[in-house]
Amino acid sequence: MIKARVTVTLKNGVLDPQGKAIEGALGTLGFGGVGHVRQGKVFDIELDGSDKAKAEADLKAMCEKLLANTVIENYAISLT
Amino acid sequence: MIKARVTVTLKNGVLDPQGKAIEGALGTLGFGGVGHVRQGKVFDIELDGSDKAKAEADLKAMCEKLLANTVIENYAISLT
Amino acid sequence: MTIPNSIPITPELVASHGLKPDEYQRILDLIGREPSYTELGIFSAMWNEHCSYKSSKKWLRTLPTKGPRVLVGPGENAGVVDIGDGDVVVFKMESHNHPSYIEPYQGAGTGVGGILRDVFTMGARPIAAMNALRFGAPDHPKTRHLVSGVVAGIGGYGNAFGVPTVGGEVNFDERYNGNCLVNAFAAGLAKADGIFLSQAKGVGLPVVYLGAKTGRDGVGGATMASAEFDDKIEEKRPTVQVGDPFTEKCLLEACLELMASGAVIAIQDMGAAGLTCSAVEMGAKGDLGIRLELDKVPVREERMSAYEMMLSESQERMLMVLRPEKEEEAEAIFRKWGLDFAIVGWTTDDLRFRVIHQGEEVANLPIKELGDEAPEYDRPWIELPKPAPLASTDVPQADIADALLKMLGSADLSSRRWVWEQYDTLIQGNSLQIPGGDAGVVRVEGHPTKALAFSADVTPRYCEADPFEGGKQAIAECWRNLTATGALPLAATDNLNFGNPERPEIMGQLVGAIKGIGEACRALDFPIVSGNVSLYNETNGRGILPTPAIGGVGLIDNWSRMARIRFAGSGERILLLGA
Amino acid sequence: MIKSAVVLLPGLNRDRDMIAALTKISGKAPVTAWQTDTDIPDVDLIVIPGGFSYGDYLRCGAIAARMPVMRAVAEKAAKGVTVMGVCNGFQILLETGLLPGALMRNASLKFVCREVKLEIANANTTFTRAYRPGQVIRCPVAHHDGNYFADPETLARIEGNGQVVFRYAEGTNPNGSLNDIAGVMNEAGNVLGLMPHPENLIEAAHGGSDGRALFEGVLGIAA
Ligand SMILES: Nc1ncnc2c1ncn2[C@@H]1O[C@H](COP(=O)(O)OP(=O)(O)O)[C@@H](O)[C@H]1O
Repeated sequence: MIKARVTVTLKNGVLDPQGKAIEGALGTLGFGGVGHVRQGKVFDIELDGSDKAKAEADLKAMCEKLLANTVIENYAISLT
Repeated sequence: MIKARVTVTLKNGVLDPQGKAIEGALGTLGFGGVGHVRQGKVFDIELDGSDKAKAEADLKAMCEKLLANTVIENYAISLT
Repeated sequence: MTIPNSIPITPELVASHGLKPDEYQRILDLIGREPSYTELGIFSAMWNEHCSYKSSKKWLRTLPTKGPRVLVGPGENAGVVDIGDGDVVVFKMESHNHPSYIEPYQGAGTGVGGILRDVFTMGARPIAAMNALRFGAPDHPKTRHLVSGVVAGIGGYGNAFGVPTVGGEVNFDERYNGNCLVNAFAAGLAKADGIFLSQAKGVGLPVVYLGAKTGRDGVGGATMASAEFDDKIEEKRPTVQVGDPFTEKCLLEACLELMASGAVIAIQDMGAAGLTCSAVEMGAKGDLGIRLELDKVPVREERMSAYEMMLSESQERMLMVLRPEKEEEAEAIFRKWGLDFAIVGWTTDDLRFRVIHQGEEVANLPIKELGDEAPEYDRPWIELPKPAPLASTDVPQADIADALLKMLGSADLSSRRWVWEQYDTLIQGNSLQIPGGDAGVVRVEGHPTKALAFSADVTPRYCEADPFEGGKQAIAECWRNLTATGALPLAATDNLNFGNPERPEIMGQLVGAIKGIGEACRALDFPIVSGNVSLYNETNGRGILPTPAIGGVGLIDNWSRMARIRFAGSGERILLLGA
Repeated sequence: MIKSAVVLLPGLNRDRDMIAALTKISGKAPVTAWQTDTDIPDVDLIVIPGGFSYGDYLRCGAIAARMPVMRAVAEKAAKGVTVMGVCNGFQILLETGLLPGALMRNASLKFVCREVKLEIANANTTFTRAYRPGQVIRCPVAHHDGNYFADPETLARIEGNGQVVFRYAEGTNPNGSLNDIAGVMNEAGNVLGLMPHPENLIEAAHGGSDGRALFEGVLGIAA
């Protein structure tokens, strides 16, 4: 079995209301010196088999088709 | 400036409706051999200063106080 | 600066701004020199179809827009209609078709956000929303993705903002395969003496920017083409606007508080081409000039150029002219709601629209002419021959029970519950009839018996067969749906979705539909008080079905006697009325 | 006569519904407390209404739970004041730690607004005393994250203690909640959270008044 982590983040310049709200909340809680916060998603995925190249290709296809909204998001794949 | 990535994932045994739905959707899309999928969050955070030890301590406090719900979530911190 | 103002103006650049050579010549004649890059952007924003209505204006003027109850007709952010007892209903419908096709969740959500802003900019608290949706064939590979994204996006925005969605439409046809339609309607309630307009009054008054920060959201294709001027833009920036309903809800509360404080002289929301259109409109309507200082605009991204700031479509922003003595009070209200507040300019007496950025005057244009001198076209149009009526032998013979089942199971007639259960239909506690009936009904808060009915209707295939009759039918259907609850129809808004008006047969559809709408409205005393036109809805040279969606509002004097779609009990007589 | 307070936070949007319900049923408008308030006036009942506080960004109710006013609510709760959170208010109380468990995304992943059936799982509480044990009432829901979850030990404990106050009945569970849980209270019995919206079913205009008895119970008005 192959374990993978897919990280999906917002592209630069895309408004991130969540990140902004968290920035504000951290400030309210007294954490100083916090600059930009951007929020993204991770997916931990288990895949049958042991062919890493195939797994990477499959994961890429999964990102393009479902996991990431490539209009506004970037994705990164890492096998663990 | 220090850049950090905080990853928040659901604890084992905690229900993950989003992960389950993605599992199902990947199957429908014809991706075979996909086992468990779990969804989590990442936060990319910029911090003023250059004291890494202090940054880590601060980030830990942010996770405990806000970024993670430690009843159901784990967190991991990495400075980049 | 990312994009310098000194970029040379080439014919290609002009074309990429959607300006035709004769339109560019008009600009040269108007200002007597070559425009700067920022000025070109400003003209493109003011003179595009969306802002200037250059293809439709001539025909829109023929619609009946007045009536004893109409307090404000087309031309403002939304129409205003008197419902008695000092109350008014404020409403409008607007399309967000293209953005919804590109990114359905955000596109549809920001469409809802835009129409809600139009309503509360006038001083009204939104009380009801509807959405009229058209998608491609159910089995088209993109349809499922678009339907689920659009519906989730509408719910995501409207539910968080806190307005009940009480009606709408969903249709499927392969003619929308490459071009879905998302038309959002919103209505709000205000006091007749509490209506706010965009006309600035008074020289030397502060122009105040409120709401969210400005980013590069939606800065059009033209900037994308210009991205090569900046080697630091490593990835092509998405032009998608992302909605933030939380900020909008705060903006609503802050605006209503500010209006109640007596601080607001004029207010305009920043919709498409935000700062440009809103500032020019406030000045031009008030016969005043505006001087904007862009260095004071709250920005979300670094190194934004004047061009980008003037064309940004970032959501959840407002421009106001405030009474100077109330400035501090106003700022406190906005800070309380966590919103940005900045004085970004002044009203002037020179009738110029001046934009200053980093010490440079990047634009200096005649403010009235920017709007008034926009091109207006009398585009050629032809009426297509009407299709011959079906012969009775053309009608396929089928078992009635089979046919009934097939119809009930068809995409166009099946239950819409899957859609409207994703919308909060009950919030505010005033929903008397939720989707599933003829019209949505919401009681008028603070009044013991009054309620308002809302319906959105059009049947595009009728409009395709005969635009004039189809336009009439859309009005008549909307009217009937309102009366079916016991409401007296008051007025309507129209959202005219068509293909490329430069093609005479499409222009013929637009003209025919407007004539039909006008005729039906006159016959029924049902004036059009606001609306929106969306043209160029086509892919690969094939236009969508002509889709003039109508949103109507009716008044129920006593809701305890309102009619519902369900039979009220067994053993009652059933009557069939009408032709 | 019982005095009540409603907590106001930016992004909440059923606050007006809640204030209207409390006012109509008790004949008296509640006082309000704002996000930054560090103290809440002396009242017998504090209500946290529904909505999307802080956009529900990060997690539902997470940011709200860390605001000063919620510290004040926790202090009052510790002193025995009755506290009720509806929908987002429930999510906030969970994030504050005043109630056990968590609310996850609906199993359908979709926002759902519809009427469900609720069973009064415990009628022996401040909140449900105006209902009959086992009574099934109508009530609307409107939420995206109402899927109640607790680990097995917690679940066994709250079930054993009678802390489950409302359950979705007759197969109407709209969100996948464990054990059909729609509302839970704390062990002391003075803090309740529930996902459905009783405030939207209290008068003829709402098409029914099944939600009214909840308010009558909690406001101490004999039904
Ligand atoms: N997008 C939508 N949003 C909300 N309600 C909708 C939507 N589409 C359809 N509905 C509702 O579903 C019901 C049936 O719609 P429709 O078949 O268009 O009704 P009719 O033809 O009677 O006007 C109506 O009550 C309508 O308001």
